[in-house]
Amino acid sequence: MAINLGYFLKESVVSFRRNWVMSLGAVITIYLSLLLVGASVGSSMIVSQVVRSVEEKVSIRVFLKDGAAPADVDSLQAALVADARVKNVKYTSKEQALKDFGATMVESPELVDALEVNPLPASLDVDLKTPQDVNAVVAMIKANPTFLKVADRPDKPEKSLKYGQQIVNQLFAFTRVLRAVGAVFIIMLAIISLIFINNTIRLAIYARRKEIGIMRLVGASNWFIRTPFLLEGTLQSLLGALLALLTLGSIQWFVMPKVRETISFLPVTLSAGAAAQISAILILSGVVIGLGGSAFALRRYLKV
Amino acid sequence: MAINLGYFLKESVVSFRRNWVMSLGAVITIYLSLLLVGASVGSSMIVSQVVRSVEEKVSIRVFLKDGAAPADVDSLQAALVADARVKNVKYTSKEQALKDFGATMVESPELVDALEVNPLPASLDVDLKTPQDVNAVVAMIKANPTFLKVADRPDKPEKSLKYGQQIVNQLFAFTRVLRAVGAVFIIMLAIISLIFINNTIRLAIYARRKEIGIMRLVGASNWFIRTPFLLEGTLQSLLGALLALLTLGSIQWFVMPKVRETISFLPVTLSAGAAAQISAILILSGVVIGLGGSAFALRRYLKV
Amino acid sequence: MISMRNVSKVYGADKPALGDVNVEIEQGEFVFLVGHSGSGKSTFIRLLQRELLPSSGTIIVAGQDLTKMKNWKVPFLRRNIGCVFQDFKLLPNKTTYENVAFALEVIGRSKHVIRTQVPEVLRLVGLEDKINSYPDELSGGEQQRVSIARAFVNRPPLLLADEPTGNLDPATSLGIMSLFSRINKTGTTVLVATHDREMVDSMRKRVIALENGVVIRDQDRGVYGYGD
Amino acid sequence: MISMRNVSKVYGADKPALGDVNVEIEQGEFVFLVGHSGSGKSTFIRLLQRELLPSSGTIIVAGQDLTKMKNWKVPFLRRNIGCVFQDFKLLPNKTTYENVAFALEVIGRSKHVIRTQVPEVLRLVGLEDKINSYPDELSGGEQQRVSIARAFVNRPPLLLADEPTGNLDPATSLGIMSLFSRINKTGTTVLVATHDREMVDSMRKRVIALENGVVIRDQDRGVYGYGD
Ligand SMILES: Nc1ncnc2c1ncn2[C@@H]1O[C@H](COP(=O)(O)OP(=O)(O)OP(=O)(O)O)[C@@H](O)[C@H]1O
Ligand SMILES: Nc1ncnc2c1ncn2[C@@H]1O[C@H](COP(=O)(O)OP(=O)(O)OP(=O)(O)O)[C@@H](O)[C@H]1O
Ligand SMILES: [Mg+2]
Ligand SMILES: [Mg+2]
Repeated sequence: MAINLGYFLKESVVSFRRNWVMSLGAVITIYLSLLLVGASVGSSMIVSQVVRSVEEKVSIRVFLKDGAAPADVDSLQAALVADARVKNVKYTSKEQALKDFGATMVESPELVDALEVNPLPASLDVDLKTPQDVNAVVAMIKANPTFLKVADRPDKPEKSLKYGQQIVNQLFAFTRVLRAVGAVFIIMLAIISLIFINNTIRLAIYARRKEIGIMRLVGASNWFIRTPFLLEGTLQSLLGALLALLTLGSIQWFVMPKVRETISFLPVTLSAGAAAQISAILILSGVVIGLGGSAFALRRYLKV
Repeated sequence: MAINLGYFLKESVVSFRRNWVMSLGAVITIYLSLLLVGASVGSSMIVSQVVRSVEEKVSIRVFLKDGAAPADVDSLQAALVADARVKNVKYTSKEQALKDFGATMVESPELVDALEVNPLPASLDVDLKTPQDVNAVVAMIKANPTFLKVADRPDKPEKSLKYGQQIVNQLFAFTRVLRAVGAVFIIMLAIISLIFINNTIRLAIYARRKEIGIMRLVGASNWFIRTPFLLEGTLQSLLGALLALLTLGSIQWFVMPKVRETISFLPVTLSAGAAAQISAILILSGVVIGLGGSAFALRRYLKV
Repeated sequence: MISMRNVSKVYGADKPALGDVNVEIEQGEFVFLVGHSGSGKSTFIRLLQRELLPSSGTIIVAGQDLTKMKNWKVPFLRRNIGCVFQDFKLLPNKTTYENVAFALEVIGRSKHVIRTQVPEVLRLVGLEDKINSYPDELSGGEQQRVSIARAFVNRPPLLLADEPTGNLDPATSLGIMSLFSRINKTGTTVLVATHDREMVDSMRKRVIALENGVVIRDQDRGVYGYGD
Repeated sequence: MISMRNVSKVYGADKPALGDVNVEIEQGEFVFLVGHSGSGKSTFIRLLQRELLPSSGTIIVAGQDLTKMKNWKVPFLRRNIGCVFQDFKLLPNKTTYENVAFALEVIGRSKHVIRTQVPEVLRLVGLEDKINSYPDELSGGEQQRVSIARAFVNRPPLLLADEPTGNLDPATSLGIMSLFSRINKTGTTVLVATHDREMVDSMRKRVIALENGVVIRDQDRGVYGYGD
């Protein structure tokens, strides 16, 4: 049987025009659904970036006692650098520590000037690849024998380690909830959108079930009936996806710069790569949903 | 003409059953739309509560010079308390300031011990009713003549006021964006939901336009045709709203306690009053949307 | 009862479906409307129901000028006109009983009246067995009879029937026609568009013949009269 | 061509619409199916098209047992059966031309064939003026003729017609019947369910009469034959 693609294309375009109430309904539904999903995925990408940038500030500071042997310090540093979870380790001398401290005390620099000895210890600052590893790395350091040798207060090892225990735990608890809520929300939205779209397509095909019945009675095979409907569904979905893309694009180009201006201290950008990814997802899911939804809705009415 | 409510009720219930494909479609759409809107309003209420709790931590600290006359300090305090924007003003003595500072330096208490004189100034801590007023109140204080008399560093008045200028501005910029995004999102969601619901109702009525035409030809007046459709639409909406309420209720009762456990440090609760408010909004908008949507969709097919 | 003056109806930019029709029908008359397929019979009937407005001319039904009638008054007009539609126009989600009852519910008849009159009328058209069937569970002729039952269940003063026996066998057709005849004897004006030559010829009522939208014959005690 | 053996069809729990029907129709025959409204004619035709499956019995059409036929083969069966439906079954979103063309597109005919055959067939049924009208812009009889045109445009070996002249005037009916007769002469088997007594009586073909779903008469060169 010669598959006459031209015939089917013409057929679906004509049907799109003649059933425009239904078609428009479907396009609007798909457009808004994909817009919602796209906007949510984009926002969650931005939020997760912001969250990461905050999390990244988590680091571990190991305070060293004044007379620690440089060899021991070096060996501890080497041990830390060797750990797969550690990004880098920086040594801060006593002098540097006091200077840094003075810089944070802008309002009362007298305090630093009033000091006669330097009470601040030297330290190793450990940055992590994955901030969430902080507790594991702290445990690893505590178990390290060299650490006990160089620690500022070997009697109370935990006092020689600073990593904002409480804040870190709160922060991670919070970002964990934030991520979970975001994921649940996007999944929910995606499912809801699917239901909406499926619903709309189903209603549109339900409204034309008599037509389908007639086609079958005139001897049209299932694929002959199905193809124009599927093409039409795909057409609708593509149109919806395209509109959603346009809208999201204009948000990315016109609204986001404004937002970025207002809160320049947070990295609220969506990279071109991520945007392209979202676009691809939208277009793809548009097509899949249109095709799948139509095929699914048609099944009921295509039993001979 | 006797309005036979019984007849219309029976009629709409029967029609609901006989057109169940369409009815179910409408109920699902309304359910999910209201669920989305309800969940978003609830979340944004919680977020705005969290944001407020963070903002509330903003306060102004006025540093006093060591020899400030108590009468002047009292007069400044009185002037501040008299300001409508100020919630309360607390005096912190030099000694208290040093003690507080020592407490924050748990890791290096040696620093405080090493001091020979107390370099910290006394201060007045000003809490505000509306955190956003901070810049205005700062300006007011700067303009106050007593302030110049008692300020720690009258040569540089801004050095005598600490209110985390940069952080405060960042925080407010951030919360402003957060609120704006939340509001835009909810409004968008509400509009999209409205479009979805209207769309679905329109499709359902479009599929029955022939029926409406027949009713008109048999002499049914517009209100006679309309009433069962409106009742049916309202029925569908109420059902959808109820389902949405049930779902949101179970989230509030079963999911929220878990979340609260995880991030107990943030006030992520929704008061019973707010929940009741959301419920009322959902039910009401359900009815309004169902009635309005049906009435709107019917208009086209009710021209005689 | 019915008065059409210089009535034309043009659908598209085509040749008119009805052109300059002048017809007067008195109260209590029984009139056949005949003509080839596409000659304008259904258009004629739909104009009387104000389903359509004429392109020009005036139509007066029961003393009311349809071309000037307010929209909200139309349902009241239609309640006084029983109509058998060529394509039946049954409500697909209502049973036979409910379809017929609908015509009574529309005019606010009580449940009691409905419960006695509907079965009675369905018995007259021979559908007492099909009371709870939906239209798509009925044969063509059965659907047609539901449409007939609905048209006269509320005893309207004017009965329009468009091809009411097209799907009925001669015996049933005869029954329906004698029913129309009886209804006509109670004072109801009856207008029947039909192709049933046997029927027209045997009943010898007034016959209006249309051809391409024009009245070519208006004859009392006439016959179907196409010599083929 | 057609062989029905002990065929019954029960719709609900009601009395059967067809009960124990035995009919053999040879290739090239011309058969009228008559009977009162609701006697089972449409059911008979819908069984042959496999729109319905019988409750019991076997139906063989063109050598194929319909009761055992695979679902995917049904469209191929139907392409060999032209059918005029009692309720026309036109596609509402297609014009006259497109509705008729659809029957050719379904079997994969080329554009060229479609463009020559469709207007030709529409001319035969007298619809050359209505090529671009949608079904709801056509009169009842015009819709019926579109359905007729669609049924034989692809020259099927079997033509089923359910009440094909119910909405047509006697002249047009005669034209359609002589068309069927001509089609029959080319070897096509023709089965026509009808109420048109004049037609049946004048053509003197084989007549199968149904009454309450039972074949009460099967007569060569028969007449409509209800004495009312
Ligand atoms: N909605 C419409 N739009 C355009 N043309 C129409 C419309 N309705 C009817 N026509 C045309 O008007 C003419 C008269 O139609 P009408 O239905 O009145 O014929 P009729 O006498 O009832 O025919 P039949 O006996 O076949 O039912 C026909 O040619 C038809 O094609
Ligand atoms: N889908 C269905 N469900 C239930 N009963 C049905 C269904 N279709 C038909 N019937 C019943 O079966 C019987 C035969 O119907 P059928 O349509 O075959 O009659 P017919 O001979 O074509 O009548 P007509 O001349 O009026 O068209 C009728 O009594 C009808 O009510
Ligand atoms: Mg007509
Ligand atoms: Mg039939």
